[in-house]
Amino acid sequence: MQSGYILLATIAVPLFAAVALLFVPSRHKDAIRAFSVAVGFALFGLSLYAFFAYQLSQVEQYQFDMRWMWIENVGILGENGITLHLGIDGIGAAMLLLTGIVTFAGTLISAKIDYRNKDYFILLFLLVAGVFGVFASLDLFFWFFFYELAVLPMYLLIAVWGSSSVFSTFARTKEYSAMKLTMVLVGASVLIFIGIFAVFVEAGLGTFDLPTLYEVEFDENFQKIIFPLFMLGCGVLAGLWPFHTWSPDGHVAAPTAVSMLHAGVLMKLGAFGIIRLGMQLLPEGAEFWMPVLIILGTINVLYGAISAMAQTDFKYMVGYSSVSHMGYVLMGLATMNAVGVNGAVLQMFSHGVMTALMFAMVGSLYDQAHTRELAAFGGLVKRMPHFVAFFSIAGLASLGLPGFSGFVAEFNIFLGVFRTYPALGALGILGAAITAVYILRMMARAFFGPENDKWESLQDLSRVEYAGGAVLIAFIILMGVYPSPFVDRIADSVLRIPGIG
Amino acid sequence: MTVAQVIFYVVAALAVAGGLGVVLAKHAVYAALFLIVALIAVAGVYILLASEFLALVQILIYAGAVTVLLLFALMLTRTSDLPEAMTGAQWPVAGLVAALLGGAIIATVTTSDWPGDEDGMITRVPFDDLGSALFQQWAVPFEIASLVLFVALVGAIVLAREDEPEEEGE
Amino acid sequence: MEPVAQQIPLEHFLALSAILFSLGVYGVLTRRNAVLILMSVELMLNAASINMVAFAAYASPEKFTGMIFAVFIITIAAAEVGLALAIILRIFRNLGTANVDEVDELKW
Amino acid sequence: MNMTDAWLLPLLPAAAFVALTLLGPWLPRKGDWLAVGAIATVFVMVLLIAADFTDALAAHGEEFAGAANSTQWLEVPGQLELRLGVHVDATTIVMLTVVSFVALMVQVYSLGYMKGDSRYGWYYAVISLFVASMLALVLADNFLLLYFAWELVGVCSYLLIGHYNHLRSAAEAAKKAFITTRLGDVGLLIAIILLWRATGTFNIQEVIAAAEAGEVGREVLTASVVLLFLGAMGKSAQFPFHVWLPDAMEGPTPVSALIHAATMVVAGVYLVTRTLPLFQLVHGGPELILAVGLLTTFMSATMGLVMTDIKKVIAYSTINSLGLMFVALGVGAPAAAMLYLFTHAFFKALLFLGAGSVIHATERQDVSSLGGLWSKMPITCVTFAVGALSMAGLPILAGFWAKDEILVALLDNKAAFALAMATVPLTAMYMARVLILTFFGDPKEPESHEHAHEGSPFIFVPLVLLAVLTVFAGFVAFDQVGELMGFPGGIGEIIFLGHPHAFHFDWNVAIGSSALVLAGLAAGWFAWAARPSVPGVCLSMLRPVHALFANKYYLDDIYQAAIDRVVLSIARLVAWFDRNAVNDTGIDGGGYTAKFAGYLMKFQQTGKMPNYALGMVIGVVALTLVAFTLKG
Amino acid sequence: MSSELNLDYSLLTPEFCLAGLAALILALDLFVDDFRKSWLPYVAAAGLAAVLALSLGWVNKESDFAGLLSVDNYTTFFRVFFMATAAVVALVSAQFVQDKLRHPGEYYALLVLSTIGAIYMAASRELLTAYISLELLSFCLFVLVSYAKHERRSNEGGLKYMLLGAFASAILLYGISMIYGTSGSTFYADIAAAYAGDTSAFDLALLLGLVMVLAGLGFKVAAVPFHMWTPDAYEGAPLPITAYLSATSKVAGFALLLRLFSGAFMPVLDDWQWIVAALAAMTMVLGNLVALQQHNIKRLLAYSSIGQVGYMLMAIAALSAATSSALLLHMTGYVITNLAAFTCIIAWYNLTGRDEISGFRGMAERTPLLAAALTAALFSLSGMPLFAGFFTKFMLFQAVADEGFLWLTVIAVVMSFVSLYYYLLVIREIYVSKPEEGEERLPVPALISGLTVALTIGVFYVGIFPRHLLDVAEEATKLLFA
Repeated sequence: MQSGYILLATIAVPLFAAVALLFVPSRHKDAIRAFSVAVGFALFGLSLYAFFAYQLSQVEQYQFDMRWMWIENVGILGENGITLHLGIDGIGAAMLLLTGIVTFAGTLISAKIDYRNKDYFILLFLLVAGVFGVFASLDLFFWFFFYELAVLPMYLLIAVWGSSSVFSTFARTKEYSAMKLTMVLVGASVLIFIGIFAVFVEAGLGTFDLPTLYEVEFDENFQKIIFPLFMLGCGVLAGLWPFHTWSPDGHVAAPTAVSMLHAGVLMKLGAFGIIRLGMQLLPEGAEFWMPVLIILGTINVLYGAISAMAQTDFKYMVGYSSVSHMGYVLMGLATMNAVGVNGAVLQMFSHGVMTALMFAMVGSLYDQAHTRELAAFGGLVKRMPHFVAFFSIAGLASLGLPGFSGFVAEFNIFLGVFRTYPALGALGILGAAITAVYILRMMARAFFGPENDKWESLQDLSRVEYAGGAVLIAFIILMGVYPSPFVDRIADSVLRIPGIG
Repeated sequence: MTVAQVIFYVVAALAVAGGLGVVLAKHAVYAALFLIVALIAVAGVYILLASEFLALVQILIYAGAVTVLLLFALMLTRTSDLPEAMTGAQWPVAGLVAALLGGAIIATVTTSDWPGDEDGMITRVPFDDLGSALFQQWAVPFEIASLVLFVALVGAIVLAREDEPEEEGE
Repeated sequence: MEPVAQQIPLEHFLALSAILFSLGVYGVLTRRNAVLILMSVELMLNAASINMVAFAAYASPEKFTGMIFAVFIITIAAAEVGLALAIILRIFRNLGTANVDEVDELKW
Repeated sequence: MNMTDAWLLPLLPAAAFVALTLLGPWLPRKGDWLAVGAIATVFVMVLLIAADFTDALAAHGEEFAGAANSTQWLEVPGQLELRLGVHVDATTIVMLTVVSFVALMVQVYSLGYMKGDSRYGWYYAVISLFVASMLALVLADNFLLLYFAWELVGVCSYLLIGHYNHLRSAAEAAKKAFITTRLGDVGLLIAIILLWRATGTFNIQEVIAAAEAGEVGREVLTASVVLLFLGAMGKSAQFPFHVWLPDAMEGPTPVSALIHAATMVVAGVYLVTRTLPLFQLVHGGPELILAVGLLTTFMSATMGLVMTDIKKVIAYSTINSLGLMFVALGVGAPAAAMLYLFTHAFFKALLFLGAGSVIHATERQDVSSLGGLWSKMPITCVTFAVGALSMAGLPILAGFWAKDEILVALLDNKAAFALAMATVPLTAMYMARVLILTFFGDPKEPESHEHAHEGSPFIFVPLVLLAVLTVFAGFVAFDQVGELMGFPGGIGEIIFLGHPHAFHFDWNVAIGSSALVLAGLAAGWFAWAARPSVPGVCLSMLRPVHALFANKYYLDDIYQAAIDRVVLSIARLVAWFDRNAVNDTGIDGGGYTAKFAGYLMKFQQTGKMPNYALGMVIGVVALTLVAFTLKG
Repeated sequence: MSSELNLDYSLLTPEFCLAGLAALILALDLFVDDFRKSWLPYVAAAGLAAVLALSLGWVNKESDFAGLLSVDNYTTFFRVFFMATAAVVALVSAQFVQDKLRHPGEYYALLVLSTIGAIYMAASRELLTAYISLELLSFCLFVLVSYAKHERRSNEGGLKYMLLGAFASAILLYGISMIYGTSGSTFYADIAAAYAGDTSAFDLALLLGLVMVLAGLGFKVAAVPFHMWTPDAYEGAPLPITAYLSATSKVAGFALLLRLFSGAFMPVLDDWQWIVAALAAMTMVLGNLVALQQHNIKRLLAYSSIGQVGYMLMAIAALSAATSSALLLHMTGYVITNLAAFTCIIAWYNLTGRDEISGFRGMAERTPLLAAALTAALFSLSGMPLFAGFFTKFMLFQAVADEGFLWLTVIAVVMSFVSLYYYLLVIREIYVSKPEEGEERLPVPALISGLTVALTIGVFYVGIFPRHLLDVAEEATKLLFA
């Protein structure tokens, strides 16, 4: 049995880093940078350790299991109180690793931030703490606590450090996007909040402890009523259509590292929530509602891909591709079979790394060119070969090319979907083809072809960007070529979800 | 009809008339005078209810001091000369809700079966009982009331006082 | 004095108070002069006092809590008038009116 | 070298790719030797494996199905096991030989051709990756690895077509190639998954066995086969997916030789060959292949006739050949298809490399600006002529034997036979045309003609080797040749997929087709060499037809319009809908509603104190009345 | 009769001391001129702190004065609560009063005296005492709201507050008279005993009384539709008094409501529960929605506090031991947060003279500490984790849902979400919008900085380690349902 302090550390380290930064005078920008990158690296190390120390085929479903009594024996809660119960299963382990990777890459990329970088990193670490907390929590209260904590700093991160987009017929200011993102996500969490209350009251055990609640067999009608709350509430964070519009706008407006973390990790919180709260807690409700989810997921895939095709802005294209790819996750989850759900979790990981890479690259370009208009570029490969290489890898991974992580994930999802809904599976595969269309259009237009003299001053990736991107690519390829470490952990846990056949 | 009944209905009529005067009079000063009528009538009601002490207080403090204060205020604010400005535009609604409220209360109080109504023997409360209760059992409210009066005093002074010009400069 | 219980039912006192109370409410709602509103409030307070005393007399005469209550109501009412007049005077000095309809800068 | 060690084959070039990618800039000569060395080793290993296979074939006889070796890649316990594995049988051996040999030739050729290219190292890296993927593709014992490799060769093709990435046209062509083939791949992937769903396995042999045992439902099988064929059509540039292949000529010419002539484009043929039993189980399956093949053959021949770009002519001839292979498959003659594939690889690579030599020398590739090069570049001229005549189907050259084998197989189907025969003179004619316009007659641009010269040995040695093979490769169809060369089972048996004595030679067909070839060549000579005014006259007579051919049957325009007008319009419509309906109306609308409710509600706060009091009283009255009502 | 009564005046020591403190302040103001402007707030705060310490002597003791009021853990809780609040308000008032107001002596004296009223509202177990304490608090607030007597807005706010307050207290009195008439007593325990049996004989009168009492107290706590004075009084009042209104006045109202309804009206729960629930729902919805339309920070916080009242009223509607301790917890968290917010707002107002929301532009550049603290407070008010608001709301909603009021909780959660929007608008001004004039740092007095930090730590403390406060709240409410 491994020590739960590892998990606690993943939450506590960023929190303490945030507190520690409070006491650093904001003029020591380089020190703040160095410290933050070090913290990012430490988190990466911790998550790597947790991932590999996770033991396969154990009897316990949750490892690193540990509890700290937070509030005990209070009237409202009875003698159970609220416990900070941490633990991960294979899904959690994969997500933890994802968070570690993207956080590290994100802090590296963030080293470019110069404007009030102390405040920036404080907020960033709060966000990261929240994300780690969600993935590691086995208590409904803390799950929700960290869930909200992860959303909270977004407003400021986007509104202060973000960027606005102006198009010919309309504009999306960063304030607008930040507000929309925050409001939609918090609005969705309202549903989760209500669902948590309902579950707590219905169970009548006076506890929020998830493994305990998993033992409860809720009334079927109750499950059918409550499951949609979790499905929608968490689904919105996963970019569920038609509540997805916060995602492209928000991700576009956000500063680079925040887009990376948000699209890369936070959207996964939603999908993770559907598993943890929806499928594990209310299996019958899940079974009842999954046909709806899979249809919505399919719409997500196609709608996101088609919308991405029409975008004229680099980052919007990436943003809509996130919507599309998260659709695969939803589809996979909705299959309710081991292969599909396994694929969904793989896709969560894969999309996380891949989209983080894409946003990192777009950010790098935008920082120099101050525009993200696709039509404005051309022949970038000459000035920025590494940039193009990295971006292309992300692009090819996202269109499901074998050898990259996206293929492994999507392939599993397709297998799962075909088992249950072949027609939707075919549409999903069509979505992958559409992805190819817009990715390749973008590459042909912006990266290749004659060079545009306007961009003579562009520099290739800086060293930190190179390092951050390389870490991400390493995992994209690792998972694409040798997926077993991931699949073994994930499948082991997926098979334990009730109702998964 | 007994004497008490006659007195009651006369007093009640006076009180209602005074009340009507307060809310309907065209001149503020008349309203104040009507208020005095009403207050004295209420004092009469208190006597009927065997509370001479209260009646006394009512006449001394209320009908005397308070109304004089109100009259002073009216004079100081010099607004009694515009009859058309006396009644606000919302009087129809106000009349309706007031009537509804009054009707509801009357309906309630007349249909309720009040506990202790049957054996209700009105006994005069001796002054000394009242006094000792006031200073023993009800000492706390009494003391708080003194603070209330103190606050009112301080507040009135602070607010009403014209400040010396040199303080403005600070 | 004769006990009036047999002669006048409690309900009559209560009805009187109800009428005074609603008159007071009407006054508060319709009067535009702050001082007159205050007078209407006095009517309402008197109505409450009548209730108190009547209940005390009829229901639980040995405790006479209602009468004590009425004493306090009168006290408070007096203090209230004093304080309110100070405020009204202040507003009259600053704004030149005691008409509550004209004091409506703060809204929405 | 054992057959079961075949999994090593793709790993060598793959390792070369990794080494070149990561260390390329620091290696001497940018690591080209690594790539060439790897492929040379692979070629040797392939020969060893072929020897091992022929031994086994001889030992086991006809029922020998090959050897397999696989390893687990991914497992969801009890639900799914994905294995990657190799399988060696006769088809594989043919393909391996072709791929490794042509790749070796092309890599050697590239040493000369690509010299001085700004992305020389990257070129070799991608070529290596391509070879690795292609080897994996042909070795795959299961659909998963096949698809894996299938996509990877597509990417390599994409990267190599777009090699001259400063050219807008190259970038567009690369994109077009990838997307077009990808559309077919959608079908392939769906087909694979459908078959998996029905049989529970990805292993090709097992799937076929299960299908033959009737485990797969009729509808599913039909759908799978059609979708599978879509994939093959995309990769093998069959009508209507063929449009990408001519454009793919934007890539460096060696790439065209390797990928777009000899290896990748025949992957579709290879796939259909491997899964032919499935097609035969489906009513109308073979006919579908036949129809597509014939159509493609005929259309590409007509288009090849009017193209002016030397590489494009060869590209259309490739499509032509690919169509012919499908025709063979469609009539159930995989052996004939394989023979054609085998020989085609040599002469088509030869043609491209020859064209490359010309382009390298003159920096021109439009036949209308070339001419009279035979004197400057005799080796190229001769080898190119050998290739062209082989393509045309002149007797004793490799192409002749293969084409005749197919025509013989067609004998039972008169209409198909007639159509196939009709394309024979057309093919001969445009091959004559390109040969004549390039090498004979007067130079049209004397300046570039002046500078033209034979290339380095790296360039002409492969040409010669391929030309020799083009002359002799057809003879492997005869068992005696194989035995002579020391293969106990005979090369023919391998080529004919382990079926001995499968070669059918029909004198009537041979003479007939040869006559047609000669007629075509003569017509070509007449039109472009003897009477150069003839084409112009024909042109003026057949202007609409010429326009139709020259504009590639307007397919590109139709596709372009479909993408620009329809797809992009839909995309813009969806984006507009997303912004205005979903976001601005739906999501923001929620916010505005709340705000508007607040706006309405704030007016209760009138600022007038009597209104406030009224509100309070109304509250009291309302609550009282409701309470009374509830109480009864 | 009198011999049976417990007339232990020592129970009232803290309040006597407070009265003495008020007198001392007035005396200092009058006689010691040097002290006048600068030292009074510190004297007041120190005195309050001292009395607060003194009142801790009654922890875990239970005693009553003639049945009128109890000195028990509930009372002690609110003693500490109100005195601490008053002390903080006194401290944040220091500079404001010096700059903008006259008569500081009376100001602080009234502040201290109002505390007595608030405490006795919580302590009383009898309607007359409760009523008169309420009036004491109200009178002090009437004066304090009008304290900026040369400012039109202050006058207006004071006038409206005063007149409506008198009106509401008349309604309350009428309601009390009904309660008295039906139960024959003004003591909570006797009322409960009287209502424990059959009430059908006087049901309507009882209902009328309940509605009117709710109206009167609803006015005090600003429940819709009795809330209308709130925005105007908040906006008109001097800033520290706005803070005080949102804290003590409101909490005292709830302290009274809680003791009254749990002590006296529990037997007729069914009669009033839905009324309170309806009020709570209306209050939450109206407060939060109208807040969306505000431009002035005081007015915004007024509407937001109306919204908060809605949440708190839920606890009364779903009255139980669990909800009442959750209510105490929530009120504590709310007041700490609100004081933190107002401290920053007051300091900013002192520095720049701006109280429009748009006036907070560039706060992050010019006073980073205040900006961060204000942001934390606003996030806390909207119920975001790490801050007090999240946990206290969670517990409150949880307890209410557990009592079967899930629908009410749903409204509350939704409205709490709506509230985030307007808080974010403020945060946007603070952090995102560029300052209009000057970017240089503004000097924040050390006292204010310290206070801000302390209150912000409090906000985090309640949010992260709520255990102790929860225990205290539970101890304080235990006896209500004994």
